[in-house]
Amino acid sequence: MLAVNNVSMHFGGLVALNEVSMTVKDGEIRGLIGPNGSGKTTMINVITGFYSPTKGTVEMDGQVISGKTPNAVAKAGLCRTFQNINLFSEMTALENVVTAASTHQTANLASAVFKTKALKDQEKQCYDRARELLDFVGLAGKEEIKATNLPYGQQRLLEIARALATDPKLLLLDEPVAGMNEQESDEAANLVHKLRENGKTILLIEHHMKFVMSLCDTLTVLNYGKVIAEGTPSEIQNNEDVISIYLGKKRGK
Amino acid sequence: MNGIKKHKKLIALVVVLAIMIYLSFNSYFVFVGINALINAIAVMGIVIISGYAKQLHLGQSAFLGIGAYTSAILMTKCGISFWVTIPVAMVIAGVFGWILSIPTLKLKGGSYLALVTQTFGEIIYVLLLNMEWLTNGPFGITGIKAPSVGPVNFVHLQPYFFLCLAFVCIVYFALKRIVKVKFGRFFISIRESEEAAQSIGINTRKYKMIAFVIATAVAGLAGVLYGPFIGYLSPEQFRWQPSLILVSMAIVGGLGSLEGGIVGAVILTFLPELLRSTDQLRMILYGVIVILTLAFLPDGVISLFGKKPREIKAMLSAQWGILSDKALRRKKKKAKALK
Amino acid sequence: MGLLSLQIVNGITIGMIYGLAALGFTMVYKALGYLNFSHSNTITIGAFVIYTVVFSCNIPFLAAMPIVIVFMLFYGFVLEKLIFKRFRKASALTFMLVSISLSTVVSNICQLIFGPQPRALTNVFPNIKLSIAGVSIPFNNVCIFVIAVLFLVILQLFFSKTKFGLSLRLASEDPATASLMGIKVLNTRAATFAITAALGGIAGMLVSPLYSVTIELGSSLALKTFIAAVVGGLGNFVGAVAGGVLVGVTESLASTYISSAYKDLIVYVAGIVILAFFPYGIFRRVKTKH
Amino acid sequence: MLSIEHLSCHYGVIQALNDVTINIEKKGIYAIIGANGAGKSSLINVLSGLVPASSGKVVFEGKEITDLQPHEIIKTGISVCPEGRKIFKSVSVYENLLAGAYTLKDKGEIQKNVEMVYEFFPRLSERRKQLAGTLSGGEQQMLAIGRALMSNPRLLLLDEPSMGLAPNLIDFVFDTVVKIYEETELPSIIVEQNSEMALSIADYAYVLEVGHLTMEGTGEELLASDEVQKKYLGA
Amino acid sequence: GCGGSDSGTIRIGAVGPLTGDSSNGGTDELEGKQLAVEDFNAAGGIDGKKVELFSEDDASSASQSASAVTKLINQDKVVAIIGAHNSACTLADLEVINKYEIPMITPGSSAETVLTSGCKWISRSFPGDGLQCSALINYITTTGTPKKIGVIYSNDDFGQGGLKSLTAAAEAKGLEVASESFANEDKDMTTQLSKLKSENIDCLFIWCQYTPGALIMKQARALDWDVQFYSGTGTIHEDTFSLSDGSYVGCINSVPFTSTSTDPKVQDFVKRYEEKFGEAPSQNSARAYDATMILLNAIKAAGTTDAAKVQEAIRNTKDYDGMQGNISIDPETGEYIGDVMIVQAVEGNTWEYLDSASTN
Ligand SMILES: Nc1ncnc2c1ncn2[C@@H]1O[C@H](COP(=O)(O)OP(=O)(O)OP(=O)(O)O)[C@@H](O)[C@H]1O
Ligand SMILES: Nc1ncnc2c1ncn2[C@@H]1O[C@H](COP(=O)(O)OP(=O)(O)OP(=O)(O)O)[C@@H](O)[C@H]1O
Ligand SMILES: [Mg+2]
Ligand SMILES: [Mg+2]
Repeated sequence: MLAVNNVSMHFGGLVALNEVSMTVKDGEIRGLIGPNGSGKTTMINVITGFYSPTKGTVEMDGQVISGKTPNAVAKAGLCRTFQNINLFSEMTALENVVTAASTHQTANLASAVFKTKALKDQEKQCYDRARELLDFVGLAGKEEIKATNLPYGQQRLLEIARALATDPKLLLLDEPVAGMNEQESDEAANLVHKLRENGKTILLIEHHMKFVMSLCDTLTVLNYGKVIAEGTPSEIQNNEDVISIYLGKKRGK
Repeated sequence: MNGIKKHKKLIALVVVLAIMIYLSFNSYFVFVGINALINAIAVMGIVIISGYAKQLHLGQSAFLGIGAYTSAILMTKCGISFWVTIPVAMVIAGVFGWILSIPTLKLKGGSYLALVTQTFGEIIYVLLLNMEWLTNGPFGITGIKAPSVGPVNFVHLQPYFFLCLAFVCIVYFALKRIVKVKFGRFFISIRESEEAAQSIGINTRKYKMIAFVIATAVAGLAGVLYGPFIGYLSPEQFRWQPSLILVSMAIVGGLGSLEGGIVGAVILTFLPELLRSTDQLRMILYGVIVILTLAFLPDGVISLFGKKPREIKAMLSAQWGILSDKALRRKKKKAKALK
Repeated sequence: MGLLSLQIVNGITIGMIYGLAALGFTMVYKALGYLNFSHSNTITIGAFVIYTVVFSCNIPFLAAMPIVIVFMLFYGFVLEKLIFKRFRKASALTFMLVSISLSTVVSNICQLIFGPQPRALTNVFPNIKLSIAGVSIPFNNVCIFVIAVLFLVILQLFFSKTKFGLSLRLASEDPATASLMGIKVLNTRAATFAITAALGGIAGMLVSPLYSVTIELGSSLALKTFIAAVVGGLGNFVGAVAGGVLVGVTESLASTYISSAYKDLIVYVAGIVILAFFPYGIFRRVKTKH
Repeated sequence: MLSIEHLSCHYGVIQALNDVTINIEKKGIYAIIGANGAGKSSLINVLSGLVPASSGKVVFEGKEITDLQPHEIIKTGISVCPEGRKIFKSVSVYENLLAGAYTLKDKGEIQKNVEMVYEFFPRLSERRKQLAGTLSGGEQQMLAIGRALMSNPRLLLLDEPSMGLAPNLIDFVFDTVVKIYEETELPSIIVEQNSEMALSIADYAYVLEVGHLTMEGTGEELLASDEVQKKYLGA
Repeated sequence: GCGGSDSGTIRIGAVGPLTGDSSNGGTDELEGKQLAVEDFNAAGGIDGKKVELFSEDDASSASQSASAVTKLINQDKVVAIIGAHNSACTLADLEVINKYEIPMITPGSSAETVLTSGCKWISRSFPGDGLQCSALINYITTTGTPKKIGVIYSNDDFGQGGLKSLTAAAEAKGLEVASESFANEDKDMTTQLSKLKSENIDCLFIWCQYTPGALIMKQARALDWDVQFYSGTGTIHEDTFSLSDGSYVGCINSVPFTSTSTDPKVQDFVKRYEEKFGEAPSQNSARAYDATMILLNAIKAAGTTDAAKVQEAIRNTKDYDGMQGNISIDPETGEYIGDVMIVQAVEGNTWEYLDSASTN
């Protein structure tokens, strides 16, 4: 589904990604881990069009998407969440999701001014879909609360719901359980499982090892912008390099 | 039904105001009233661009100028009907708005936008001033006449007032419908977080442009109405000072809603006229009142609407607490007492 | 002596005045992250106050300067304590509008106090002319040049090297966290307004002998000053002065070779085009958010 | 050393802290755990002066600090690493550290502290000239902790220092806190979501639930408690 | 035009800039109007009725001016209006007075278009650009043999009006014209002056208000350029001497009034004006004084406050002996018929009479 080919990303003299290649298969949950500053977020930024890579290409279902604008990439079926929560904070939870859902509307200004039937129908669909998604991520009943006023963990869930509303094929999650407690992160793990069952492909970054190891099919490990290991969670957990630079002794086996 | 219910207050207000003015038969008040309505149209444009999409716009009166001049030139030089000039002027103002939007797309800070929009307004001013063959330069265009339809002659102030009122309503309801559906949501999403908006597939550039075009086309309409109202156009009338006044109207009324824009336009158009008797103090008082309004009603005068006196009192005193740094002073006092 | 080089020198001379005025403007932005449109008042007030001090108290110009600077420091301080402080949590837009309204109030108060007539402040600078490349430049302009560059260096060092300068930058970015570091945010704000008012006042004092003392002295410089500061990159002192010179030279050349009626238009268009390509001004590093 | 008596705080009508009393006598590492929205950060914010207490009082080293402003509190020796890092993005790493030492006068001392931070976090030393806003999440967290150490504090408040850190770094940060305590006897109060880690290094810990203090005990005691196991360790 | 005399007074309106950019001109005018009303009332008013002056500020803005005039007519019920100062403001007012059919007389708007725009209710009480410019051009061609004149003008209604009239008059005499403009915000006109200097002109016309005019003179002399200055009413002001740092001396102006005139009638006016307002009357004050007097005499002559009659009486003004000399109004166009002097600024902040032209 997604292919990253020899991508490099330079910031001035700093090489944040160095000739990285990886592929994500249809329907898998892929984990991207690595020490702080190893280039994981940069990778998501490159894939979703927020940065255009210094070198290399990103392909989605055989089509090159690197170099396109973020909104064009989103239209191609990729949607992301942000490491530092990035909601439309003055909107209610429902409005956040409706906004994302209405990116599929075909309405133009004239149909808005004359309130056409087609538009009314589309509007209704968007609202229904949004409610459904809020329910799905477990935010039923919070529709009318302003996004900023939601607790931290729920804000993360809302971001996922908003991303889902664009109907992405590939969902990219940047540290979805940061700031959540154990119980909440278990719930989030369940959610991700359900998503996969609904046919979504997922690429996620997370430092929470219990979450990552229990959830991912494959892990890719970045260090200093290079892929240093790839494999199943158990392979990675036993990889000496990964233990020494990332996991630490306590967590390695 | 629901729509009418929601706007019940506003409709009632407008009707009452209109009847009052009509009954008063004081041409001077009607004159100022027309001015307020024309401003209200232009200010609603600012609400769209600055309130919804958070793109600062300090050049709105230039677009009023474009609309007014387009219509006046077409009427006086080509003999085209007033009604036909309305869409033409709106399109031309919109095209200029689109041009203005291009350099603003990349700008991040409001300060940079302030410069570009204000300067753009000055560019229009210099053009109006110097393209004498078209605009008659600093002497301007005289003799712009309002049309008459059947027995109604819009040259008279009262009928013209109702014509403008009708246009305010049309613009209000059209814009209201636009902001209620995806356009409004997308504009707000740009305001809240451009990155997040892009991440869900919103073409933020396109929607910023749309916001600019709507705002400026609406200003063009206001300009068309302004021409026959004053009857004389000169470039000075469309410089940055009136633009700033239009922005003040939007903020004083309440930048977050179209209703706020209308309220602000009415208040700030009447205010300097009501202050006429204070002579030299007029502009000082005007400025002080604007500052005080901003201080006590950060969300605009519209935030008073629909509230009970008790709630208003609570709101104002809470705001006074913030303004006077009550908490801070209390803390300081206590700290001192301890020492 | 060709017309071209003559006009370039003329442009630079005007440009330094824009640059000097732009320094204060850009400093408020750097220290607060806001634009203060009432900054142009300080130029007018500086001019009127020195005029008053020189003529009604019969004090020589140079001796009057420190008095005026103290006055301007006080003016900026009071304005902050009285008004701007209350809007420190307001949105940038509201703050801007407050400063615009304040500017109306202050300039009308000035008119009430000083009256609408222009005044002449003559014979304060020695009537020497310096000849550069065959163009003679009045001593007054040379002073402006020197002082603008001097302030530029001082401000640059002040902000990048001193602890107080750092605290201003921190307080502008995040007042709450700055206070956690031990920075007295309210004091830094008051200091910022005081210093920028003094800068504006100094600009006013220096240009008033060159021009005349009028109510609209500051506001007539405002837009070009604004363009200078923005094109140079808001918050950048070198940029402000360089931007000023750029505006001055463009204006001068456009007036000579294209049309004096369209010179402002050309400056404006150039300003917008530059911003379209350098969204943060020519002299500013592009900041990327993480 | 630090005593918090009947402390409450409100945001408008929301009560975030309700009659919290904590008494810390001897130096050590203290942990505060609790679910999202339990009021942990609010407690830190009241201690650091950012949020006013609505009732109760806080006494640090015999001096009441309840109504002091943030810039006065840091002078009493309490230093904070705030939630969400709150580093200054538009200035360099080095200048962020200088900001942390704002209350110090002696240049040599400041330099010594900078070196100490660089020693704890060599990564920051590599990036000293970089704008802090372009650091990775983890690097920013290191900077925030480093900055809090710069003012020679006598009490360190850490609000979720492990958020967004790589696993080995989490170990490292907690080890560092312990090390700092062992080397400099700098006591700290850690607020954490990662309850297991926090409890494992804490000498003594408190549990907050919707603004109330519901449990307290030594780290081991709480780790062993069924309730804590169920609620906070996801067992 | 109805009412106006019910309450036992005759109400007249005044509009002009009291705040904003041209407020110094507007304030002078208002003082002139006030003194005229005072004098007129002291002399008995109209059939025992006193005259009352209602003044409104237009802040030099055309739309505010229209609004002010609408108020004067509808609220204050004035019989006639004196104003406005800026040509653009007067042009906007014309639309209003045309609608309500109220006479207006302007003491300050010099542009030709003010009278040619087709409004029948406006008259002018001082020499407009056309008269001033032809007088000046006549003067330079009779006293010398210039080939090319230079013009520096403010890019607004006032300056461009002057440029048009100057160019017309100069071309009629076969002179070449080189012109440069400046914006009203400009403070440094060295660039434009340098360019004009390089064009080998024989004399320089400065067509703008006195504040920028004085700067231009000062800056031209700073370029070591000793060209002869010419100017119109705009730069005639006592302050021009000090503002230009003495560079004004030698400049030749066209003007209808100077406060240094030896005419005893003018001297008396100057004295009383100084007593009342603490400064000598500028030509703006004198023009406004004359305009007010012409209007009040017209109302008296008409014997009624009926607008049409008053307007007719204004237009039929003949040989009114005012501060600007002997004034009549052209019944057809409403244009000032009278004298314009050519004077030269000399040391001692005063002017020397050189010549005069007249349309009488
Ligand atoms: N816009 C930028 N300009 C300069 N350097 C940058 C920029 N963005 C990222 N970097 C640098 O690139 C490196 C990789 O950053 P990135 O955010 O991808 O790390 P990460 O793997 O997501 O780390 P973390 O787990 O801490 O979030 C870091 O060293 C960071 O400082
Ligand atoms: N500025 C604020 N305005 C209004 N309510 C607030 C504010 N800050 C916090 N709250 C509310 O106060 C309560 C306690 O918040 P606090 O941030 O102290 O929780 P916390 O324990 O730190 O949670 P987390 O683990 O998510 O950081 C929550 O209900 C929160 O919604
Ligand atoms: Mg990251
Ligand atoms: Mg917290």
